[in-house]
Amino acid sequence: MAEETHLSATKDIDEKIAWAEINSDVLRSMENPRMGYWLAVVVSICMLMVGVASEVYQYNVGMGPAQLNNPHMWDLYISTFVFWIGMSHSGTLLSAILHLFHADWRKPIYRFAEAMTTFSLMTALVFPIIHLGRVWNMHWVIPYYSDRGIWPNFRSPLVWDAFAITTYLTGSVLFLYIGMIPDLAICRDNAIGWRKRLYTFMSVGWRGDDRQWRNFRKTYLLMACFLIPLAVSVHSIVAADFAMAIMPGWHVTSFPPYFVSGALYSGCAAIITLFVLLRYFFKFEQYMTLPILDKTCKLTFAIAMVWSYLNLIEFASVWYGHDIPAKEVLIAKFTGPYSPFFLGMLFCGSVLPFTLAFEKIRRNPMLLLPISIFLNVGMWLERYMIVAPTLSLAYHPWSWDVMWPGWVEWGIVFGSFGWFGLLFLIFVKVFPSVSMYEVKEMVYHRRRVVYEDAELRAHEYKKGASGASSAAPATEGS
Amino acid sequence: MSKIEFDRRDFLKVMGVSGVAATVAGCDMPSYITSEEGAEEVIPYLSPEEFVIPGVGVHYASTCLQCPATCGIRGRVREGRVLKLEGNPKSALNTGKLCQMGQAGLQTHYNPDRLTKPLVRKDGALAEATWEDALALIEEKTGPSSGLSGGRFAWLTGTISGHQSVLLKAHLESLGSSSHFVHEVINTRVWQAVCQDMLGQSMPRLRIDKAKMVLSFGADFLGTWMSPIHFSADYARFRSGEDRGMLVQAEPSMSLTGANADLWVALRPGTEGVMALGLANVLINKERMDASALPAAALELINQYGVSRTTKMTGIAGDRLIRIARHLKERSPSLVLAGASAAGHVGGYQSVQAAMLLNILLGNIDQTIEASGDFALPQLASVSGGTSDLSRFADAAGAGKLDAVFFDGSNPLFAAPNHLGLTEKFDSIPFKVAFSQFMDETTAHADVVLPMASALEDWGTHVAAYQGGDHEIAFQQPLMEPIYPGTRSFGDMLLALNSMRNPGSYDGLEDYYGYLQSAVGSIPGVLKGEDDEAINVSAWNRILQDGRLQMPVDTRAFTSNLSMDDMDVRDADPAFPYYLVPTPRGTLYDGRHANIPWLQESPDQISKVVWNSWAEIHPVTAAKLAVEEGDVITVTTPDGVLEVPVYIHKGIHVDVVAVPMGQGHEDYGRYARGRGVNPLKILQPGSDAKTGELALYGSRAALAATGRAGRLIKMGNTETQHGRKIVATITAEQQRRNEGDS
Amino acid sequence: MARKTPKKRLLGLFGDFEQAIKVIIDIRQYEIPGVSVDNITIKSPIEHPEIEEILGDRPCHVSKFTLSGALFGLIFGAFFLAAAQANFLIQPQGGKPVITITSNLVLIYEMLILFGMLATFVGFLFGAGLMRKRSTLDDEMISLDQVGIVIEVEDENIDPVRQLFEKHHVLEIRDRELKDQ
Amino acid sequence: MSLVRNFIEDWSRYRRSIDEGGFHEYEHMWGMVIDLDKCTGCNACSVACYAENNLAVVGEDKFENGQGMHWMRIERYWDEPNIGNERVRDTQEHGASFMPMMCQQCNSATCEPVCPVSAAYHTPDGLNAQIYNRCVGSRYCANNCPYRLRYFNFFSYYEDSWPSPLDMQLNPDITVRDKGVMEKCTFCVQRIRSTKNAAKMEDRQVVDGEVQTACQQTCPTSAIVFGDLLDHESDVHKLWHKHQTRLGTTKQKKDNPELRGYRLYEQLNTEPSVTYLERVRDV
Repeated sequence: MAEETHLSATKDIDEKIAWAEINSDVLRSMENPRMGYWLAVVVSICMLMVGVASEVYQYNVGMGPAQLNNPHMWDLYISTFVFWIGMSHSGTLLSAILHLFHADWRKPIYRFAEAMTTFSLMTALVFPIIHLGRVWNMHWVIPYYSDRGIWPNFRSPLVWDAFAITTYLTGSVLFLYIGMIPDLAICRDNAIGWRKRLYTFMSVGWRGDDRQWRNFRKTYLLMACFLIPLAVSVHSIVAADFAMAIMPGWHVTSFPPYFVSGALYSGCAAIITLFVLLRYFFKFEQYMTLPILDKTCKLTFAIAMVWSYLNLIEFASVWYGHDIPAKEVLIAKFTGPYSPFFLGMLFCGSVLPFTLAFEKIRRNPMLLLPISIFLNVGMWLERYMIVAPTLSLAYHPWSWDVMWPGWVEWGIVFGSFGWFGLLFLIFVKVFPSVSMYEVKEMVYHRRRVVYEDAELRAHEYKKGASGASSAAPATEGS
Repeated sequence: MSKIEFDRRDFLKVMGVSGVAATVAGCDMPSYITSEEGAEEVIPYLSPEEFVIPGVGVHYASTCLQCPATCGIRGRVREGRVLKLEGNPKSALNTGKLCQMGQAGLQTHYNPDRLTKPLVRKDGALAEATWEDALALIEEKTGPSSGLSGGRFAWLTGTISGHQSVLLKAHLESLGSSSHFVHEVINTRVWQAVCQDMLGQSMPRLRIDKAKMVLSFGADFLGTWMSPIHFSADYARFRSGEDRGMLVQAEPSMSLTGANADLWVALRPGTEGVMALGLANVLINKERMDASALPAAALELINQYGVSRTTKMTGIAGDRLIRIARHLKERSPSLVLAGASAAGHVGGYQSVQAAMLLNILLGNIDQTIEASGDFALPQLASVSGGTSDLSRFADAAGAGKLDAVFFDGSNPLFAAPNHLGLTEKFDSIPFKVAFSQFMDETTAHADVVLPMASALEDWGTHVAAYQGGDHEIAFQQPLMEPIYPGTRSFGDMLLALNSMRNPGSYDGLEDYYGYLQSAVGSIPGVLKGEDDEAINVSAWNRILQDGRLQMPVDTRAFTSNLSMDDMDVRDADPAFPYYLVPTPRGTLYDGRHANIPWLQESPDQISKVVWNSWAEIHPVTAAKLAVEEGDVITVTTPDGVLEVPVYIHKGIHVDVVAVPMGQGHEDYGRYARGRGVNPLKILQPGSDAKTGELALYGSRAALAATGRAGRLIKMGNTETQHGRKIVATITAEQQRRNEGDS
Repeated sequence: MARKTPKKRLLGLFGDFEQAIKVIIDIRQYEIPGVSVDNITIKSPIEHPEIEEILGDRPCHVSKFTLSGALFGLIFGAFFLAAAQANFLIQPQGGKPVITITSNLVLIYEMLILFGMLATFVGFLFGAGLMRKRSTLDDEMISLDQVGIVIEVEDENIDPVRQLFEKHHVLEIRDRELKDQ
Repeated sequence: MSLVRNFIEDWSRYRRSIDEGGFHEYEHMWGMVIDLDKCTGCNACSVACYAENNLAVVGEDKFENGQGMHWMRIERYWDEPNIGNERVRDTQEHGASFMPMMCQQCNSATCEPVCPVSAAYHTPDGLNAQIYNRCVGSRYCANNCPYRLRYFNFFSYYEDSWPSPLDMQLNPDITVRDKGVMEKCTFCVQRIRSTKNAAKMEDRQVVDGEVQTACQQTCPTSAIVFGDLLDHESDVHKLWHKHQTRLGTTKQKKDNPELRGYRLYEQLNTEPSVTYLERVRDV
């Protein structure tokens, strides 16, 4: 047993796991929800209800109780929208990129990451809708034929948002779904009752033919190729909501890459959070192993550094550019009434990730849980700090105003977490949150392919002769 | 603007028909839309009135009664409702322009807190009554059978003129009384008295447009002083062209006019006259101006106020005084004005006198101060109000000399300082009748409350106290049917009261409209030719269409009776180191507009505060009190305490705390009630010796921080432009170089 | 109606890929009558490109769908937007272009991806032969850990195939009559 | 077919507008001049605007929250203690600087392109118009307005802004806006429309001075001049010409730099139709 733990600490996955065990482990996670699960569902529904109640109130009364006012027309709604959009970038983009690079350690974790993408996108989608003053007319943003010859204004970045988010939602749902079809077939073969019918329908007759696999491989690759530029474009367009405006602090050329990196960052942090939670609650220790966590953390750290750099470069270019209103906004971020949040964002976003430089922390789920949550708090603050200070300070000093969100706004933001949580909770019980067939592939390949992980070699070297026999790369036929 | 494009003759006809409809209909149900007790009834346009074109607005001329200036207005009427007021271009006074109070006349008219039924006090509380009961009660108390006569009866009104004034006087005469108290907090009585005494005319024409320099001692001629809209147009001409005039304003706290001054001087309150004499001293002694026009006594006095003494008393730097004097000499003709802050002191008369003396020294008489002459029909002339009538009224009421008082157009219980003790004295009067549109403080204490038609529902004629150029009678005609059938015209009431006293004397007249028509007809050469019997209807219609009737001006030259009394500057009481200034503003005015939501939400011109009271203090004072903007301070005078949030700016003298008047209503409808504080209440006793006007600016106060943050709701969150080019400024020199031709 | 030589489908289940590969190699090498490599279908729980190589080149048309979808998105996007803008009655003119190429580029880009992805998905459904009625010759173990080989053979040739399967340690063999279409 | 026709028409119009300076296609180009030296900051324009345009009185609490509606607002600035002054003074000795601010009716408006539903658009009159019933309330336009002159209906203000009979005053020529709609100064478009209609009925051109905005009409010092910039005889055109302010530039080229005309935040290339004339101070 000691040997096994040792192995699990160095290898992405234990290649000795039997395929049947993978199936049973994952299928088990989908059944027999425990008390804790129902509790989580109830909590999520309660949170969602707070949001729904706030929205119903807002629908009837107007945007006023949200404390929105003349300069502060957007505030939390749009910042939380950007936050959720950002969250959505983790799964799909990471999954697609890592897929293209054949980084097979993505396999045990990409499914829930993609689900997270889809659900955070569905959460994000709510915000541009409910932030509308006249929600009941939201369909006017959609380009449909009307005999009055009226179309949406295609020049508006908000319309680009509508296009981009629709495309992205379609794409990520397809990507998630296509990747899940073989697993749905497994579920179908093991289910009874309504689940049987559901999985039979959803697995669209997957039998694991070579023809199906061949098309599947190609399709999955093509989808990944589409999704990478799409994901980048989506967040660039979200950035364009701000960058295309002329407001100081928004009209920044580096916003699109800044947003994309921020999105990846918050997505990675969220993956860590969910990783730890799923690993703990579903006892996925064998699949969501510490080395994978370690790799995810390294990736997060790298992205955090990119994000921090883009942050600094933004400050530098504002300072260097000497555009007074933009400079005022920057100074106000550091010294004004919003400074606690701004400094909090810098701490959470740029300082805290340095903890991920330590291997001990990277492999300590209990520590990573709070850290990753704080990273995301930092990323939420980042979005708030993009929206609010610029609105409070722009060209016309007469309209400068500092404003704090009202209860309706908080209620809806709070509710969005419940909505996301609820979707995710339903997902993990209805769909396999670990890709069974790909873990099988991973195990299969690890068994056969000569293990060339330099890290492992080094590790072996350090260990010396003591445990050499068992540490040799496993070969076939064991 | 919806331009009416139908025939002129039709239009005149419309005017006439409308007039008849509005008056003959009297208290009948309005023909189109009526709103009675919240129920709205829309009668479809099956058979609209002949002159009503659905969807087309028609303009009717009338007169604005929002302040005593009596500007001409035109109301846009559509589907029987008046929608918008504009200035009447035919009016020489305001030439088509209107101020915010005038614009808001609509909300006085449509105010949801209007009185709609007569009220009679029963068992200590006002209860609804019928008009018959109310009038019967009035007849019982003041009719011929009541035995009331002589000085036991009084009217207390605001500024009143025209035929209402004639009927009111007739009513007083019928009772054998001469007690007509005319109360107006914001007034120019001291100025009028000085002009009357020194020039022989109380209201000379002030040619701001002709002046090259205006030195104003607290005369807020763009905001509240005399006839602000008229002066604003003059001011625009004064400011344009190569002769762009220079405006210097010296006052304790910045008024709207001060905010537009080239040079604004913070003056210690009460030293306006000292500054004027100091300037005269510099002009005579340094600038060698010819002082032969001045009497010897005045010269002697002037010589006492050398630069150093003036500087010491007023707090103005000596070089600045000399510079202002030099400008005054160079920029001739100039004009020196003295307004409320100069007049509102124990020695107010002398201060205004000193300002007038400066005008004489500078040779402005007949240049920028033109003889105006008296109004051709003195019985119609404006009876200008003042605060001295308030104290006289308080004395009379306190001494139990009054048995019955009628009130109209004034709210003395709101405006009277605590020291007059007016509320108790008022309650001691046995019979008080309020002719009122609103349940204001005075109305709430009345025994009989008669709901009046609004200014836009009523007939009347008005004569401005200050006539801009041509003398004219301003005609007030209804712009729509009365909203509430339960209200009655003030003119009709005056007629009824007169008939009550002298039955039969007004028999031939159906109502006030008829009275007006015949009264105007009796003015020679207006409606009738030399020997015509009948009234020329088209001439009458033309008057109504113009809203103005031009009167011949009998210009009378000034008579000169120069005198000069010494200044009466009081020293500070160390216990009350600050001066309390109750600022008049052209927003809520003296408080009468506090029930208008537009004006409550219209940011104050200086502080930009809405919906509340505030105290203006200088940053130095704020530092002493350790308060920041919005913190609540107490303003204490021996007569009371106010708690009010502060607004800090440099447009105020260091030793002054300014609290605007207008708020602090205990009653007066939903928009006014319980909002802010009323600085008039805590003013100290004291009045100008010559005119008896209350020394509104003469109170001393102590300030203390409460440590609480208050609610100061302001529009805008910045005080400066933060280096942006928002309002750019160039020097007058540059402007004169480039804009010679316009 | 009935065929002259009735055909059968034979499913062999194997414990791992190696055995399945050997079966196919054997089929390729030893020419069992009536059995061609083209008629072999492999059913596996995971994808396995190596086996598919042994099976030889088999067509995959997904990328054609993708290309045509993307092109459609591109062209349709461009025309749709241009048409909508040109016919927009209140489209602002004030000195600005009616058909705004810069913003349309962004939208066309999204349309390209959207239609590209949708076409890919449709192509996948078609190409993989999904969403149609399947033969019941299947086993749940395939989705667990076994590899199946389905061979279409005429009745008389069944036995050699069975022997071949058994030679390579087949776990189970099932057959089904091949019905008429 | 209409597609092609519209496209060709629009395109040729666009090309011409580039060649010929950008404004000739307009029927009118309504513009304004505000003389800051004449403006006394009296607020009459603001109240006139409330009366003309059915602006809601929002009340104390909502005003405090910054949810007020004042299409025409008078801003008051005090002189800065350090910038432009040689010493810090203890009194505000040059008075205040008043700035009447209403929608600048930009010709290159930042609010127009960002509206997702084209509720903010440009009329052939050169007006920056807002279609209330098209507005979905995304509020992007207000966020992108450097002048912060767009006002949003955060509540259904009509419910308690005009207790009866105050509602009888409402101008039937324009709507009362419900919650969720952006609104702003329109240059009194209802007056422009009715005047244009009247002129059309009589088969003539609109004469200068025929259309007056509510603020202009009431302004006691006539500091506001409104009219058609394309009409070379109009006062507003003459004033623009005299002060050498032009449309179509981010920095006015003046023979004489002392001429007072300028447009607010011209450097942002928003092309406002309102020229301000600089305040003048003597001494």
